Amino acid sequence: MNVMDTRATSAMLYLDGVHVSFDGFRAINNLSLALEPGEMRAIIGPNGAGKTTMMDIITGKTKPDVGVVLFDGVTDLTRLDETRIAELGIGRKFQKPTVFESQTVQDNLLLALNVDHSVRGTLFWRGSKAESERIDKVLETIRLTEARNRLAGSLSHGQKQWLEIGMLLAQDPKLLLVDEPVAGMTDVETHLTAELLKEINKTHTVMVVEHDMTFVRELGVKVTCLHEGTVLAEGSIDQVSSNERVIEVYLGR
Amino acid sequence: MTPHMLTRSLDRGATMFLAIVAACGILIPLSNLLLPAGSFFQVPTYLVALWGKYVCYAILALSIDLIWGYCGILSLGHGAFFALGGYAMGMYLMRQIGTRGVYGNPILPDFMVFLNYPKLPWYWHGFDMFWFAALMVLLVPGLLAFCFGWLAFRSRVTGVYLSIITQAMTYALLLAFFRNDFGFGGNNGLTDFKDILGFNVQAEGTRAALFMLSCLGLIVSFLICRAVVSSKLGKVLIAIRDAESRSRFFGYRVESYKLFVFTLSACMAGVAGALYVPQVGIINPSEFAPGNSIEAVIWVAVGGRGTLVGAALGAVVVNYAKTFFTSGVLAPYWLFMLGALFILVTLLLPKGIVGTFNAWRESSSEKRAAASAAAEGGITEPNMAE
Amino acid sequence: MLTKSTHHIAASFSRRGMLAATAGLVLGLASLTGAKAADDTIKVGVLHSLSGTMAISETTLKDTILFLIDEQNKKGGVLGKKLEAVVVDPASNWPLFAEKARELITKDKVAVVFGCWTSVSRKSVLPVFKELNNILFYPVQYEGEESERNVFYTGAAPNQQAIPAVDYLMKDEKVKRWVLAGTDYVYPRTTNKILEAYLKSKGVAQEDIMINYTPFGHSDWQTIVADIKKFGSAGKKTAVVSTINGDANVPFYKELGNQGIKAKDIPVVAFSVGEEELAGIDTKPLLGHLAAWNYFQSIKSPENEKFIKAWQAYTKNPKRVTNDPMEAHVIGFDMWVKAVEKVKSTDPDKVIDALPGIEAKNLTGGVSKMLPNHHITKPVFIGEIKANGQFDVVWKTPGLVAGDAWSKELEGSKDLIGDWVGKKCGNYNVKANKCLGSGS
Amino acid sequence: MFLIAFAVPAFAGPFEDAVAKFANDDFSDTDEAIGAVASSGNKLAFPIISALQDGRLMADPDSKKVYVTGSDGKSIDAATGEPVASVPDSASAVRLNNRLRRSVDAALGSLTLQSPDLATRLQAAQSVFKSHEESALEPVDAALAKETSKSVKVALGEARAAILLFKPDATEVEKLEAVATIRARGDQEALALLTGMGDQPALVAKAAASAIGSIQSSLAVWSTVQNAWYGLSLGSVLLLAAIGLAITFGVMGVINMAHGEMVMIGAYTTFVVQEVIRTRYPGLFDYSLLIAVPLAFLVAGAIGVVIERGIIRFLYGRPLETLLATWGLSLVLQQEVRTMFGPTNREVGNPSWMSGAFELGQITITYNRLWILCFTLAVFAILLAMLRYTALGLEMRAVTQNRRMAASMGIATSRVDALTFGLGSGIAGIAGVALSQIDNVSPNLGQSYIIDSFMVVVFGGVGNLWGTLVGAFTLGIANKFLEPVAGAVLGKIAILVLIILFIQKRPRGLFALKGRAVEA
Repeated sequence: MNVMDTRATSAMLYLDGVHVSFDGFRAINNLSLALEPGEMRAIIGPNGAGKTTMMDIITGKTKPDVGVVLFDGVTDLTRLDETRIAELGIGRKFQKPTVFESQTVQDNLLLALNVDHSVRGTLFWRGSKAESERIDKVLETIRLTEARNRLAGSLSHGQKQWLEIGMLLAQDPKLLLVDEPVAGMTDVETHLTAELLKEINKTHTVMVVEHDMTFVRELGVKVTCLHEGTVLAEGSIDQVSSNERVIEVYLGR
Repeated sequence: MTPHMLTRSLDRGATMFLAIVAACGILIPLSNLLLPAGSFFQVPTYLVALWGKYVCYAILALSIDLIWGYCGILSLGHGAFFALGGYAMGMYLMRQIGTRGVYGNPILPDFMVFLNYPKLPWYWHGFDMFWFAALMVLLVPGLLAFCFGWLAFRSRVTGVYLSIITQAMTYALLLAFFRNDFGFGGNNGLTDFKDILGFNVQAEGTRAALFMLSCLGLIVSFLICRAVVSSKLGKVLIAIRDAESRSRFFGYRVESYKLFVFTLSACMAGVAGALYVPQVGIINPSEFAPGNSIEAVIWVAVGGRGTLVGAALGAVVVNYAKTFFTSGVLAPYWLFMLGALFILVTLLLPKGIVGTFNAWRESSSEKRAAASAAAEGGITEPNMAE
Repeated sequence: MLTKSTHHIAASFSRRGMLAATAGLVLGLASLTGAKAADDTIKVGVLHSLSGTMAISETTLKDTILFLIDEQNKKGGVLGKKLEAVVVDPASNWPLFAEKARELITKDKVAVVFGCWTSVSRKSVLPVFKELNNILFYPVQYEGEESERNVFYTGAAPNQQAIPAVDYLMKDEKVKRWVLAGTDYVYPRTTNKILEAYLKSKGVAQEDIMINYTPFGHSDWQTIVADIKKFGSAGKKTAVVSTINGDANVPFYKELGNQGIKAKDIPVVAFSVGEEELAGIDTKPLLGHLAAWNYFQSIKSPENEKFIKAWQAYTKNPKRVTNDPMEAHVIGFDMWVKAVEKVKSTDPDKVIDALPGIEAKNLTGGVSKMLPNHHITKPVFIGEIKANGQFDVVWKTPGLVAGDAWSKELEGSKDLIGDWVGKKCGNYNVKANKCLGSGS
Repeated sequence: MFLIAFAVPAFAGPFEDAVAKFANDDFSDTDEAIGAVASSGNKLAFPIISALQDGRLMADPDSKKVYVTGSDGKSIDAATGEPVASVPDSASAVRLNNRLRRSVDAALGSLTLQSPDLATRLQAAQSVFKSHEESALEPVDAALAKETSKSVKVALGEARAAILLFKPDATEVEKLEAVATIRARGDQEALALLTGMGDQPALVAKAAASAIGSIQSSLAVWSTVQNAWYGLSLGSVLLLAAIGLAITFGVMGVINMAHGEMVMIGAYTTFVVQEVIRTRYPGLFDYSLLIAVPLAFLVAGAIGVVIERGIIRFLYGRPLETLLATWGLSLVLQQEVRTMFGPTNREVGNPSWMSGAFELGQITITYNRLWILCFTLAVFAILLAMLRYTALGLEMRAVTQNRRMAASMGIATSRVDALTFGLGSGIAGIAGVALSQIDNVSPNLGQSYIIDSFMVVVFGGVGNLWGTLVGAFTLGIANKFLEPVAGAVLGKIAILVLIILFIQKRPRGLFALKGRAVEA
């Protein structure tokens, strides 16, 4: 029903003319952008530029007033709820790291695995070799093998960020939305995170929202700068950071 | 602390709990029936009835803990499901009275005779058969919970709002059942039962049997709850409790999970009510009073939210305190004690009795935990390998 | 699912521990029964709510029994033994009533219980008293339709309150049009059914009877009072027969007063409003509204004056009022004492058989008698509310009225009688000449 | 003196015999006596009957003598008018019942039709209208001839018409006029009169029927207005009970189950104030509420602050635990009040300006309801103003919107919390003062309002005072329009079900805040 007959665009994610306003305040204002499959895109912009709201729209948490939001060129996301969108293969990492604090690291990953998520499925679930291997692998990737049996709540801030990214890996979506992954990380952690994201990007399409310019620079990918809910500039980090308006509203002189 | 330790300690508690319940379920009736009355170890009948009541409350507490402790749904209307189950059983017991009612009417219960009902209301039909009543005990609360939950969870009514409307639900039912036109005996409710499945409800043997049944009911519902919470579904429930939208973004249909566990717990509450009625000998609208539901929630809080053993324990402890304080010199002050208990527990024992106890023993065995943690490997799935 | 861990545990921790634990528990249970009835005293159970919604009415009755026991002990107790009150608080919670009754009888071994106010509490304890064969004295006016071997009803049956009141209004006030307003529970329901049947038998037309029910503690009476006003303006003399339950009365009368419904226009006769309830209202606007009881504090009789004096001294409160259910307890207590002294024993069976026929002075100058149907004879008074919150008796039955357990007006019960002396049956059908149900 | 009065033998005439009847203490004798005395034309008739009305007519059953005790304490012999030194102790006030009160009114009515005082004349005309006894016709006509005041003229006219309607030998013309007059009056009493008149000549009957029809239809219209008014007044009560909760629950997010008990405490404060006034300064009684309001606010507010400091502040962020703790608290407070003031109702009187009612068109508006409505709106306005314009209000909003930020900007958040909770509780206390005027003051008072209050706040939308206002009045009016149709109980049930369904549509109430702030 919500699949269009012809593939409208080649893009993995395609937003066009999207508007949202909360009692008068225009959070998103005629926003349009496209992510090609396999691409990694960095989104920058001052606070209140609408970065998180954009992610809310893509993941179905917020419905746009008007505008097109296409996933994989065929699916209209504005008509679906979070669960359905997640099932389609869009994973999201929150601005503030959100993990299941009262459960262990590996249970967090277990919950994230994209296996049968129905009530019956989980009620009669049996552990399988394949699943435990996947989890071990992810634990490797996010360097939390040691901490697998610790409660997620007892992890350090950086570890939580990683765990959440790890959960996305376990979920293995087509498109990852990553909101401020390195907020509050040490330089070392930041560097490692950048590596991690590049690694992930080999197999997934990724959208990263981040303030940390050195980090964005390190990613070395196409950058979109949002301002007041609309695209201000787009291009390589150098082009964008040399853009007059961007400097004015965001980077400052 | 490792999940392994956690489940181990929980399991020891659980097994211990089950063992004690089973033992009571056997020893108390036996001592009541076999030992000579008045001998020191003989448990008098009134205590059997009393503890039977506690056990039913324990089942109710379990059902509340299942949704509140593990899924974060605070229902302030669970008394409604309890009462509905009770009414279903009560209607069966009323139909069993037959011609022994004061008016000797073979079909109509007494209250219908003196409010001169021409004939039995349609919804009373079938309750003369035990199997039907037993079915209704599960069906009626289950159905109500399903419809209510389907509406509420789908439109994402959560937290306080949910609590308040569950309260509205039970309050509405309270008013409805008060009405004599409603055909359930109004304020007096259903009472003066004669026998159940042909056994006199007041006979000591029947009481003993009912007590055993209640204990059995407690054991079964405990096992069901254990099965649910220790399955992966249990983890999902906790995930929903701790970060609802996060679990949505992982593709879990939160509403279906909530609906499942809410309905299950309503059925359990219904069973509790059905076991409760023949033992206390009356069911009436006051069981719907919002106060009762809140009190039931408090049992869980006292015992330890999120620990099944705690919930059951809390129910027994609080009600025992109530029994104890409401007689003798303390009678005028018992409300102070009850109130104080609630305040102190929430302030000083936020984890409840069992929760605090677990925390203590875990912290004390931190070292061994770490040690065994190293040894552990693979997905820890307690009780899964069979 | 648990099996693995169970085995593992069962192996792990000792069987002994478990047994010990349960044994301990059972022990604990057994020790609960510890309380033994002391032989030098006779225990009297008091089963009235001291907390919750009914405390408002029942606490006074608890004090009354304590007062009566105190007085009796001053006279040397009963059978040379002192009386000892055992007070419990069923907390306005009906199942708790049953539990507490059981506790009083089995654990405290009381010889008799004075208690209950609402019908539902009585219904809830009834099976307990039957099963454990003990005695309950029930002091409140109620809907009738009951006569149990173990219960003695010292309050008014409908024919000792409702019907005389209606008769008075018909004769003296020439009332032609009736509003039957009540709280929606069994007492008003039954009473109104009886009254409806009675009025029709007196030729009152259906359209001249308005029946209205409200929930417990109903507090917004604007609409209903307005309806009464409207109903009353049909050119016929109208009266309200109120079976509204305690708590809801204050707002009801306040609304009546404020909407200017004067007693001389539309009198209200109430069956559940006594001195206690009026203590909570400013009665000036209510001057002339009526209540029907078997006792009023204002009644001039030596017994009454003596009682009031002693009571106010006992409660150390010179303003403390007395009311009808208190008198019922006074009569009931006196009857029980007499019966016990008659059979020289507190054994329930003996006392139950001895009670019918026992006579006791009531506080209004008459002598009430326990009847075979376990109800008593009482005078009926109609009192007008005075400005000081007391009642001015405007009418009384010439003699004492015998309480009917079963209403002649109701289809289901017109052929029933209660007779625990001859027939040994609470619901004997005189037409079929047999004891119905399990009534015997 | 007394001896003399006794010695003089009262020579027996009809008047004296009638007066003597008062001493029989028999209602029907008294009734006859009233009739006879009133129609006797004796100058003592008025003093006797008015004395009878206010219980100053003393009768001595033994000597069958009757005395009128003046309000000044002086007494006269009712039969002769001779002053007497003292009334014998055996004499007691002649008793009345409702039937007699009506005869007294009727009698006084015809006796006072020409009294110099306008109000008395008006009242007299009214009571003649009620009793419409034929005997009153001449006095009425006489009075009409002399009467100057317009309003009294109308009243007399109506009284006259009423009499004529029931006068068997009145001409058809007279009766038709009468019907017209009554029809013009057009209220329920008029209706009662017209429906009550027995069989009449065809024309009259027809006129009466049409009059009845028109009156009924106009009354029907008025009854909707009446319902609306009842709805408003019920709404105001709900609002009053809920406003405090809108602060503690709505603004702070604290589920205060002891809110109802705060209301109760307010009511008991009123009771205490009135007790003191009754015993010490009876003159101040009419001001008792004015004194009680600030006191109730302070008492309940203070208790609120203590609760917040003692319990709630440890439970922030755990709304459900708060619910349980405050529930326990409510139990304690109830029982505390029960032990302090006893379990029975306490009398809280209505000051004169709060009792009674007035007619607006064909609807009755009771003063206490009216005042409560005004009072509620005033409280609401003040609260709104203080939240918007005072420093405390600003701080409150700051703290509730972003606690950390507020703290970092140097706002003493804990102090603000305490004050906010105190404010909410204080307002609940004020509500108690008002509710004590319409409901009973008992330890259970709070319980009956807590659920409704929560419904109102949730329905209106948490965190929005306007929502609470609209919610309260919506529920109130809906309830009052449902009640006549469905009855009180079903009406309430219907409302609850509606709320449950409504919450499904708008999970955050009528006026929900939107945007990320809420959802996060």
